Amino acid sequence: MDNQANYAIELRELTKTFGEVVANDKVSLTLRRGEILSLLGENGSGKTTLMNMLSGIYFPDHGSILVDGKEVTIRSPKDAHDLGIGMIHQHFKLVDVLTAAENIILGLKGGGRLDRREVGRQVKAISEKYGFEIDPDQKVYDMSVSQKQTVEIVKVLYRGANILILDEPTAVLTPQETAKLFAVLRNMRDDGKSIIIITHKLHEVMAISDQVAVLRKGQYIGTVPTCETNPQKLTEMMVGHAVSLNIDRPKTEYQDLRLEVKGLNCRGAEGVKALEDVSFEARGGEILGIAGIAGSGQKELLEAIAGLQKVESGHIFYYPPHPNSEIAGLHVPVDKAGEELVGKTPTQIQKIGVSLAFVPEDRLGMGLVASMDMVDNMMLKTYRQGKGPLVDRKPPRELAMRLKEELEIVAPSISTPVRRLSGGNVQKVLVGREIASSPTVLMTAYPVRGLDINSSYTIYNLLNEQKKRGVAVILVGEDLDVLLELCDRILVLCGGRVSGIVDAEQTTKEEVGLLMTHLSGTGKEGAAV
Amino acid sequence: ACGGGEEAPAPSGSGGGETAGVAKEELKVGFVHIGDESDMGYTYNMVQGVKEMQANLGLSDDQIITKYNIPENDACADALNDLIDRECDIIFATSFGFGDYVTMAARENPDIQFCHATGTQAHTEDLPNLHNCFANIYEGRYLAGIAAGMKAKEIGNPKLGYVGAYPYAEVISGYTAFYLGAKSVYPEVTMDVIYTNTWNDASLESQTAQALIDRGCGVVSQHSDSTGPATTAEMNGAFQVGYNADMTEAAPGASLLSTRIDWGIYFTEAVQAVLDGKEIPKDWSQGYADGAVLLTPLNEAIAAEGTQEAIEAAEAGLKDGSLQVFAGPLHGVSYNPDGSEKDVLDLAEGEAFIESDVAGGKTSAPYFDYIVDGITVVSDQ
Amino acid sequence: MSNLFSIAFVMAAVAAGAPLLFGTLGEILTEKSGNLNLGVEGMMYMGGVAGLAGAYYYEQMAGPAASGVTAAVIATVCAFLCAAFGALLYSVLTITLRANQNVTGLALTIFGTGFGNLVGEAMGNAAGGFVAVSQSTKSVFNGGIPVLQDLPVVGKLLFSYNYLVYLAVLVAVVLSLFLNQSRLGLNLRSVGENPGTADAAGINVTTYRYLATCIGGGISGLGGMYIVMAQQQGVWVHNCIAGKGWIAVALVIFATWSPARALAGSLVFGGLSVLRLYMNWGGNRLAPIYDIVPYIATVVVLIAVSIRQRRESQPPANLGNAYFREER
Amino acid sequence: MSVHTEHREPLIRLAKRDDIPRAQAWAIRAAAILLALVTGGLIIAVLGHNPIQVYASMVEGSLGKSRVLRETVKKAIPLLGAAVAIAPAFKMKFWNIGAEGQILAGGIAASYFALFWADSLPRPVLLVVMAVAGILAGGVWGLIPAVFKARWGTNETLFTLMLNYIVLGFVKYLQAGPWGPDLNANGYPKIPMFDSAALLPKALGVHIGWIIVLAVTALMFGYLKYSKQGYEIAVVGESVRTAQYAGMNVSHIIRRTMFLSGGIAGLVGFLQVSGASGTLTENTAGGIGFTAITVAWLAKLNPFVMIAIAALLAILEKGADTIQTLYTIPASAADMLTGIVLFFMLGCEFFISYRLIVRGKGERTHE
Ligand SMILES: Nc1ncnc2c1ncn2[C@@H]1O[C@H](COP(=O)(O)OP(=O)(O)OP(=O)(O)O)[C@@H](O)[C@H]1O
Ligand SMILES: Nc1ncnc2c1ncn2[C@@H]1O[C@H](COP(=O)(O)OP(=O)(O)OP(=O)(O)O)[C@@H](O)[C@H]1O
Ligand SMILES: [Mg+2]
Ligand SMILES: [Mg+2]
Repeated sequence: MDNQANYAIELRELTKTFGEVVANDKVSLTLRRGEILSLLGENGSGKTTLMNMLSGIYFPDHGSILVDGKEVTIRSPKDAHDLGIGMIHQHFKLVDVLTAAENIILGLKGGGRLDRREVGRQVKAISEKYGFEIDPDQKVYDMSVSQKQTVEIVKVLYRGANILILDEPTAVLTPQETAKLFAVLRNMRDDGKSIIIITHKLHEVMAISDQVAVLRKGQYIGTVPTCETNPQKLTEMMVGHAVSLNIDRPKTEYQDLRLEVKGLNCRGAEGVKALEDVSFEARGGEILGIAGIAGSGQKELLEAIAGLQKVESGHIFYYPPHPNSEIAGLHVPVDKAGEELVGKTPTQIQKIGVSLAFVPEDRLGMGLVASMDMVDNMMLKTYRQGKGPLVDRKPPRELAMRLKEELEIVAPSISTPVRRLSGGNVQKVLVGREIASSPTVLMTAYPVRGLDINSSYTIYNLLNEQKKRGVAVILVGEDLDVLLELCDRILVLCGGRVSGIVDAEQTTKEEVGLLMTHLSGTGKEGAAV
Repeated sequence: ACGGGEEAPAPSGSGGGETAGVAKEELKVGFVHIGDESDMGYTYNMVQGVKEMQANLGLSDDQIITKYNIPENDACADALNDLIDRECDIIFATSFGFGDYVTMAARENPDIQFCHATGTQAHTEDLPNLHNCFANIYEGRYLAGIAAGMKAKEIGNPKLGYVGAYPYAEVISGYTAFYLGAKSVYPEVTMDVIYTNTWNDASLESQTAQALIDRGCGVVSQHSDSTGPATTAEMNGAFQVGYNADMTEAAPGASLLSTRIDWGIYFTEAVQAVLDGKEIPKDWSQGYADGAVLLTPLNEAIAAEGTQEAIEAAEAGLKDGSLQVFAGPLHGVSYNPDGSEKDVLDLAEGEAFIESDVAGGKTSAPYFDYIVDGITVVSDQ
Repeated sequence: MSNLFSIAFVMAAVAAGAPLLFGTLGEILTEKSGNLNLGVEGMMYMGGVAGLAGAYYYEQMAGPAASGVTAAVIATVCAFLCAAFGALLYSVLTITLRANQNVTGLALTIFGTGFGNLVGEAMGNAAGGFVAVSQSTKSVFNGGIPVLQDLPVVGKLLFSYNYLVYLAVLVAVVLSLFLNQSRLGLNLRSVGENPGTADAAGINVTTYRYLATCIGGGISGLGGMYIVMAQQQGVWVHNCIAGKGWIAVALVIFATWSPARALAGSLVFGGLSVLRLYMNWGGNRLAPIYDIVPYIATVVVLIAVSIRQRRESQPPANLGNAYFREER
Repeated sequence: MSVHTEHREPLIRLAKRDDIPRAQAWAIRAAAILLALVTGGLIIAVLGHNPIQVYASMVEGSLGKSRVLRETVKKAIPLLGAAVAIAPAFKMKFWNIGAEGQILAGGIAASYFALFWADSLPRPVLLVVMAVAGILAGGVWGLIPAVFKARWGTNETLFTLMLNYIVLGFVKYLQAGPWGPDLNANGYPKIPMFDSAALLPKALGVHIGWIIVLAVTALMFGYLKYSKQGYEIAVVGESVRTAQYAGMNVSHIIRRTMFLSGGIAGLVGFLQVSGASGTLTENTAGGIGFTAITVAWLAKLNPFVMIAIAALLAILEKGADTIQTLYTIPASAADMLTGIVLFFMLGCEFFISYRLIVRGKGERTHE
């Protein structure tokens, strides 16, 4: 009993099912006061579900929850607030058209009239205590990602939460912002608060937490003190068997010029300059990494090559692979001396052999149609093939079956809507489809974002295979360690300009990190930070 | 069932008129109404006539089959077919816009009598079982106009207002008669007319009456279906002359009297003819002298002094034929729908325009469509 | 003459705009909660017929002792409750049972129109023809504030309306303050903008939506009662709402979801609807064209808003979407 | 051992259920319709009639005889046609609630040729010209909001709603002026009946619109399910960004689909004026465009299912007409009954998608 009371939270055999999915299967877990606990697990292992039961979003099918040693029932987020539990969700829960202050006091009691000035004062007070910067009167739609997250945290603190849950808070932050966030979290822990943090980045787990709890396929595997473990061990706990954490970098002798970008200029959605005088080359048989802090023009660059982004000026030349090579021959013949891509439609570009497996923040938002099954998703780019007004579903069906088998895609059948697949499997469907189109240039952005370690490796291997076949792979990534291990060369973007192109084997993380924030040569400060 | 262009032509002269008649117990009478009684206007008045006919002939309730709220489109054809299916011997359709469908049904069902109120097609189609009917309501309006004129004179405001439904002969004939009645007792009167472009929209009629009163009219009348103008007049301390129903209950402080058609007379006559196997007149029209047009009791509490006497004097003239409503000197212009001049009316003293002269071979429906001097159609200024 | 006449025009515009204002304010409240209730027309029918029924049956029961003021109060309450009941049906279907909002709203319009006409006609049949309310009840709806309305110029312009007009203005002011200056209003807005967020912040999304929709529906229903009791003076006319509910929906957009702008907008729309009676442009034949001006104006506003993309004048972000906490 | 806290668990909870057997789903829907009829029956009883008798008369009056059956079919034609018209737009998540106006626009264009070209064109040509004009006009009326939606994201629900009233006003204008009094000898504000050459021929006693609409229904089914354009519509409906990524010209697809949607509605307008009423009136659409939305939605955008639902609503409407005459129940009862049936059918979908868990009866089995 005495022992129990030490726990801020104790979960006993919590079970939650969605339809036929058992998201949590008799999970038991404890969190001590003044402790930071990392919750680790593959995609779909039930982390978010478990936390949502704590914060009142879901109601458990079975099991009980104890807060400060007392058994409680959490039927709604309000119940959770009253128990001092605050959660910062994977997807921000903020109202765009309201100000920071309004968001913070949302749903709270306290006088019928809305005293905006008084609220602003209190918000300032909390911010100062923990070292946040926040403007209470700023509208959320004007905020950057990290500002929004700050509002979320202040919101939870304002409500007097003693137990804080953060669901993948770092997924969208730059390393610098992450460091700042961790400092704040440590502050709060020292203030006696208990914190649960979910992240897929093992180095972050090692850096921030006191304990690590691991879930696998909805089941609780165990909790270990962070100081007694390492990434390799944690991965094994998550996956259930030993995995190698070394990324291959196969050598290919075959490196011919495939893509030449010259003096590219673009404007982004809001009319601000997104790319400025970008020039580089991409070669067949290599992986060209693109590094940069979020929003430095990565998205625009890939979309410009794919024909989805309007180009202001500059050129993109495409050189087809040698006719004898493995990957040649399937595509529309083009000018050997260099074919201009600027001005071509996405379909034309795709027919040439340039493929974009774009995996933006929202996996299902762009590359796949969530409600359609694998078959219909397979033909997303090829449905126009064949004469006549009707679609031919036979080839995509065959492809879907082949991919399901080859990539070990876990799905009830190829006619299950992809929405129902787990994140990793969704990713395999997407990348698999792109590879199946036998591209000569394969571009992917954040292909492992939100993916667990095992799925991530599957994807890395797929990319390497393409490289070996002579495909020019362009990879936008955020994890520098991965980029350094996987890529042949790394192009660093800073504020829409190329701040450097480095050999991945020769360079260091520090050098790339510096290039991300400073333009080389000029010594000029980058746009961000 | 209405596009019967290719149907066989009706057998003409098959004696649609003279037959053996129908046994009273087996008789069925059908009605197609554009609205329902709640309008307190046109359909209400029609239903009063139906009840009267039913009482006169001693018919039971299930011998009368009624379709309410039928719009002027193919729904009318369906309604007619339904009545035909239910073996009605005679069917009355009460709105002008039903005309085409009634004609078609009459052509396809030569054994059934069709009576179309306010219509004109009996005249042109010449089917033995298609009949038109309308009473000389303008006579009633003339008399009602006298009450309005007397009141206008008493309050010293010569401006009258009129809520008209559509710029269409039945309406124009009516308001001209009303105006002339008022003018006969108060020569200075002028009248503003605003059209609503609908038969029945209580809110719009109120708003229109309000606009007329705001224009300075002291007494308003209407060719529209609701009590809206009456209650609006009352709210504004103005006066009103109604149509179709006694509106003093709705606006005791404003409604002077109403004029209405006693449809019971025609309904009884036509149904009786079916019972007897007699012919129904192709065009039926009766007037004040026949009792087919009535005035509701004068609201003595607010009517100007001498109103009753003035009306009675005119009544006598109508009955003995010495008084013609559209009598000279009278000058007016009729217009084509596009606004161009169609015809000019210029009656000298002693001349008269005879409206709805069935005996003279004309239709029962009114066709006087001149805008006479003294009347301003506001929206056409 | 021309001065008097323009005062008269403004008064007519106010009288024509008041029912629209009720319809619109109710719908604004509803939409702020994220519920797009296209059943305004239906609820106005329900409110209209219930108001009449309330007043009429009260008079029948009270006999000659019936008081006009009591009848008006009963009419108002009945209209509000009946229309709120319509909104309740909508709420059960869309909030609890998660039916599509557009479709449910249309079904409510079909139902409410049928309900209004059916009850209206059945009442008439039962009363042997038609129902009319007493003189004293009608006089309440003729209105005017004693003494004040006799002041020169302003008396007519400001104080000569019936109580419903002032009630509508009051509702607009209260609604505006509620949405912008109170915590409950802030909560309600967040429910319409982002119910997931509101829920996570401890706001009971379901309760807010039910209340806003039902109260909103009740307010819209008062517009129907205005038409029946004030414009038609207590007479039921078949199909009497005749599309005014849809104009109210248009007005919501025209006012870009602001009660204050709805106040002005209802005057504009009301004015447009009677304009041709006061000014003669183009003759009688163009009358139907005048009647569509409000819709054209609304389309123009809609387009302008979408081009300008001002965040504050957009529809509530989650308008039209059901919310289920466990959905994803 | 875990301690259960059943006493504090919410009374009823929900859980999504994915694949309910088809038979069970249809049983739920049938039960809903039955419940709706029971509710309607209560109202009929309140009005002082025997519900069973009244329902029997409704069936009798809508299906009992070949004439009434034909009229029922006549009512179902535009309902089905408009629902089919709405389907591609809704599939694209373009909430076209403007079928009402698109029907009228089509009706106006067809009427123009019927009124002014009947003498100068041979009948088959005239009818084809009328049909094409109706399709084009309806299509253009549907295209307008699509252009703005595609360019600026203008809210289409509201836009299409407003366009309904604009075109309705225009019909009233034609009726009150250029096509009404100007064409009528007596100046009555009603558009004259068409020349018989402009009337659709009949098949089995109903204008051949039923054949046309059934053909369109079948084509639409194939179009949505098997055609490339149908696939594009589905992708755009799901995610505009995905469609762009797949190289689709989203603006073009939105415009094309809305032209199609409006065009079919315009065709319905042509069928209404040329087949059903023989003229254009302000009731030519008469709420059909709105009711069709509920038809389309309840059919889950499956054109074949729409046939059944359109038929059901037509039976209700026609049947109500019968009971009005037989029992003097006002015809507006039909609207109310339709509303009730729609409410129940809308509500029952919930019980098909979700399962209720009553307190204390938590699920013990996870298959
Ligand atoms: N609302 C829901 N409806 C249906 N299934 C759900 C729902 N929420 C979660 N699931 C399913 O439950 C399982 C666990 O999901 P959960 O989001 O908890 O995983 P996670 O560990 O947070 O994964 P990730 O690392 O991708 O965030 C998954 O299979 C998921 O598809
Ligand atoms: N006052 C109003 N009356 C009627 N409809 C409205 C009103 N205001 C907004 N609507 C719109 O009705 C639409 C309901 O459907 P939905 O929510 O899918 O539309 P949407 O979000 O605009 O769709 P899309 O993403 O295709 O633009 C909403 O867009 C909503 O904005
Ligand atoms: Mg998660
Ligand atoms: Mg995740």
